[in-house]
Amino acid sequence: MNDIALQASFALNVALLLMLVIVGIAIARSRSLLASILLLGIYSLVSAAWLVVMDAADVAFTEAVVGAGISTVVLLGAILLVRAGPVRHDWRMTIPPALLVLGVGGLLIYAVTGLPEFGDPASPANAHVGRSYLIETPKEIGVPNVVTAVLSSYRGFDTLGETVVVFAAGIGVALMLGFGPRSALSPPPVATGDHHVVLRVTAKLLIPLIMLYAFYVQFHGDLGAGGGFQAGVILAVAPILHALVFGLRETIEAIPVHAVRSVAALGVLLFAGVGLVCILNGGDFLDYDYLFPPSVEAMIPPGLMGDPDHAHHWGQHFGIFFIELGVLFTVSATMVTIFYGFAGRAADEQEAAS
Amino acid sequence: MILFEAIYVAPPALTAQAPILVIAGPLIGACAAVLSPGARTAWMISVLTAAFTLWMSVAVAGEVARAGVIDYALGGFAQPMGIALRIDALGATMALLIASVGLLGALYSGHALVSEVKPEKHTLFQSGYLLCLAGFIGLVLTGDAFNAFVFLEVSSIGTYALVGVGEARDKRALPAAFNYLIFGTVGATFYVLGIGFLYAATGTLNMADMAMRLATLGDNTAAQAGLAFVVAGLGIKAAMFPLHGWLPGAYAGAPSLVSVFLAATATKAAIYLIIRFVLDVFPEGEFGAIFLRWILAPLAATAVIVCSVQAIFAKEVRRILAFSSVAQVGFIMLGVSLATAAGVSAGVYYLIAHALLKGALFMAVGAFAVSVRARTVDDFAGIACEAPWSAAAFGVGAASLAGVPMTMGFLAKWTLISAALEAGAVWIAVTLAIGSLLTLIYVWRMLEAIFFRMPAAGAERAREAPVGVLVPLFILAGLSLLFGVTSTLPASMADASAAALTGAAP
Amino acid sequence: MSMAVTHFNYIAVIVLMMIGLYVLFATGNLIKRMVGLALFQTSTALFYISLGKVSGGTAAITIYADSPEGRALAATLDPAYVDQFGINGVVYSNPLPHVLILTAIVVGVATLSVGLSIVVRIREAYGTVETDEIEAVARVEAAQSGPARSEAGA
Amino acid sequence: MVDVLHLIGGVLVVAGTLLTLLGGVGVMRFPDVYTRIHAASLTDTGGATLVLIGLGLISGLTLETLKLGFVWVFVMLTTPAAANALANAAFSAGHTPRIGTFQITKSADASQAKPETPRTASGDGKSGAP
Repeated sequence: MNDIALQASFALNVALLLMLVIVGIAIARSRSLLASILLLGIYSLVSAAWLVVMDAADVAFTEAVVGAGISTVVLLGAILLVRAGPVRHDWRMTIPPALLVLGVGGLLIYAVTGLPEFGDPASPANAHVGRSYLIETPKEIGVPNVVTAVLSSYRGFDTLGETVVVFAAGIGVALMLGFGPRSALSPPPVATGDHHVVLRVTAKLLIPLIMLYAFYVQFHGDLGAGGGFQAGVILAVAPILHALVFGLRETIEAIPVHAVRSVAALGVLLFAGVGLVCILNGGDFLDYDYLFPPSVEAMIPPGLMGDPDHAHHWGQHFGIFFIELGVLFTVSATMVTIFYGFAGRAADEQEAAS
Repeated sequence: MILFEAIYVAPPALTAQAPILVIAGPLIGACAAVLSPGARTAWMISVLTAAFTLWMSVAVAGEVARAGVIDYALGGFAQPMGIALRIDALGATMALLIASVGLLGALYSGHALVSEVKPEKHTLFQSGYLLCLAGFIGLVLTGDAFNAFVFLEVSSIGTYALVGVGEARDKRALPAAFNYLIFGTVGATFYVLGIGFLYAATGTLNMADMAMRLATLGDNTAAQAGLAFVVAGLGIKAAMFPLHGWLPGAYAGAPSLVSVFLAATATKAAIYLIIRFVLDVFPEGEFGAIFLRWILAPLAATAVIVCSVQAIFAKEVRRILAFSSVAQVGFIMLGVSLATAAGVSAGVYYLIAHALLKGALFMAVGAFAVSVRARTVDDFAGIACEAPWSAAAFGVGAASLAGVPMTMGFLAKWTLISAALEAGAVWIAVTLAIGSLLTLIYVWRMLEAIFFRMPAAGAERAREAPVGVLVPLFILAGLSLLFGVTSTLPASMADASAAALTGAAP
Repeated sequence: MSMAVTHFNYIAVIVLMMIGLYVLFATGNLIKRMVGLALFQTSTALFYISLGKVSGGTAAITIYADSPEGRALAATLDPAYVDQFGINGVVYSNPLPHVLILTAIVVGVATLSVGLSIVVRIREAYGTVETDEIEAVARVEAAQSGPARSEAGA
Repeated sequence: MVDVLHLIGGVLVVAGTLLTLLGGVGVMRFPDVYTRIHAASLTDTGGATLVLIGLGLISGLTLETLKLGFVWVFVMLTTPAAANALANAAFSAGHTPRIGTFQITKSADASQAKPETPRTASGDGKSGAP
């Protein structure tokens, strides 16, 4: 084995993990909420870099857009609303949690002694089901990105559940923040005026580019890193940017609240609908091989997509296409709903104050 | 279970797909509720969906009674590559229980929501309720450990907000909801961590495959710690002592529909998963036995005593019921910790009994709340004169909770104590007896106020709840009575569940 | 090699988890607690990813052994190792943990947003986001309002 | 030839990283908001440019080079705009530069920027616009 390349990769791994630990300690020590939120963003970004070293390109992408992106936005929106002062510190409060944490840590260390070595290709985790996916995907699914194949086909039901979790979060935030007398007030534009001509021009330039990029990530997902979740979050950035620069009222006029919620529901319906179509055509739920009725499937020439002896790839490709589209709808609409929830409150409070 | 075999439930083609439809139905209903134009439509969608879910869960139970274990391969992939639903008698029983309470709750919500939740929130609220229903049913039907986490979150995320919506009646619901979120998420993360260790030790997420591979593994610290984290995480969700801190506030603050549904199903679904892991996935052996006897059983016994005492001293009726729930979880876990067929059967039977009676109790409290703001035991004084039907249903539920003969609660306690004695665990039987006595005390406190006191002078007059509330309430309370007289159905289901778990003949 | 080296990743991830849990429970500020929760969840994700790393592996995107990338990759590894653990001449890292963690990350942001929305409402209802102050407000209000039913009738 | 390109690319990447690091030091060390923004934004664009050129040299003429080009365009669009927005916000919030001869005169523009009412500043800006 070429030891230098492996050792370099391991050294990078160690360095990034140590950075993560340092950032983590900084978060724990920070008294300022703003600082801890920004540090959390840095933590996500560094862990995204680490994930690339760990060959988890898709996860790195998601962590970058979700952890460093939308989470930070939501957290900043929240501290804007609660206007909390610095975090108070009372050393007596730290002793019970410290004991709890030491207990959990001890149990974890005990558990780690039973784990196989890091990077061991023969460990149960890497040798059993994980390896089977790598072997079977080219034959059964015909998609180059194995992570996408497992995510949308082998474990498609998990992904449906995950989409529903996002949808539920949208409902939760809308229930908490989307109503009340104050959100009926029309919010003032967050930032307009002559000062912001640079921002407005840049935003107008960027918004279409961001949307284009989201669709690239969406439709490139079975070839490389990307897919519905990442694309959904990126797509949601376009209206968020619009609202930040042109004011929330303008954005809500363009994309009404109810429309956004409906799109989120339609995304889940599309996903579940694909599953039901598979049932109607005689397969099990989400069995994309049955996405097309057998008569249609018979007309597909072998070898159109994927390898020649398995004509069913057509169904797999289209199944993945449709469910990823459903994920895109739900995730982007939910992110916008969440933003509307927090930003609507923010704008209201400003108006109430003035 | 035998009963279901005789009934023609659904066409065979539908029955074959029933395991997934019972989960997909409420998911689709939840989307439809968001798309619906108004509160009334959303309520109708909710009722129809819950009825469909119940229908399908009866079909599943019938199929399990006929064929034993159902394996449903999602995506058509063979296990352990794909996710599979794996439904044995216990899973089918739980699904039936959750779907029944789900339908009754949906019926009940028609009137109960109006007084507690603003009308414009109803569509979203019903949607969240259906998601919660889908989450719990998915949780008890899935055969994949990680998929169970996903459903745990599906059922939780919406619920946090649903609990928070209770602020309209009592603003303490908000901190309670936040607490619930923190505890619930830590629980779920512990569960994921535990599954991670089990995955590292076995290389699979499929529970059946995991069980097979764990059996050949021998002593492995990762697997043992994995089980500990799984049980600790689920223990938080199940409100197992001492991880129950979130429960009283959440049950007391939530809108009554949410309290009913959570009290009847949420902790039960988590207990189901604990039973699944401890008795089914983890192999029998020294570690498992020690875990049951020296960790689970003593904690459950402490819960029975401590939380019953807390319930005795609590002031508000909802908090009494909530602390009682924690104590009753202790009862169930004591039964399960015996690890004998009789013990597990008694535990499952107790679980069904408690779900029905606690649902009825919270529903009755909600029925009072339709017309009057009442929190403490004193507020309830003499309410039986003003709302006699609701009070009667409350009385039935309370009698079942206390274990009065001719109720399901009595049979449940009886089978539990006799199972403990049969297994030679005298101290468990004694704990159960003491717990039952303590239960009697706090139940009496509530009944005394409701039935034997006059309302305080100048108190706001309560009115009888509308029929739409009374019908589901009476069905739920009636079930506790009915099964107290003829308990063949729940008893056979509990026996079949225990047989499926312990491998004994039913 | 000693355990501190072969299991370094796991130990580091455990330290991160402990920090997350500590932040979660050692502060009374609700927003800081959400930050701790996010930290804890992310660290759990890192644990899974560490499990799925195969040394010398590449991202689980199928490449051909005779393509330039495949050849470059194979050059860094021992042929016997590739034969034993590779698939069609390429060693990949395990894709399954990646899929699971994609799910977990999305669940994390869902929890975060719902939690923060509740915090915002708490601040509106109580005027503070510190646990002890919320409890104080709740105590004062409980003392001020008598039994609900008789108060309403009075 | 390839090795030489790799070497140059590597040097550029390291140089870009160092430049960004320098920017970080500047953000910590400079006296006021405006100089700090200056340090952060200039080194961000400059450092990113160097790193991207370096990576482009390493990857050779492939699809990746094109993607790196897109990244560069994106950075060039966003970082200066962000710096502008930041400085604008700082000015609206009433921050005055500490160094140099620049002083905020008591004109109409500056009177909006009272430190104690930062939240209404943007609203005033709108109404004051011609």
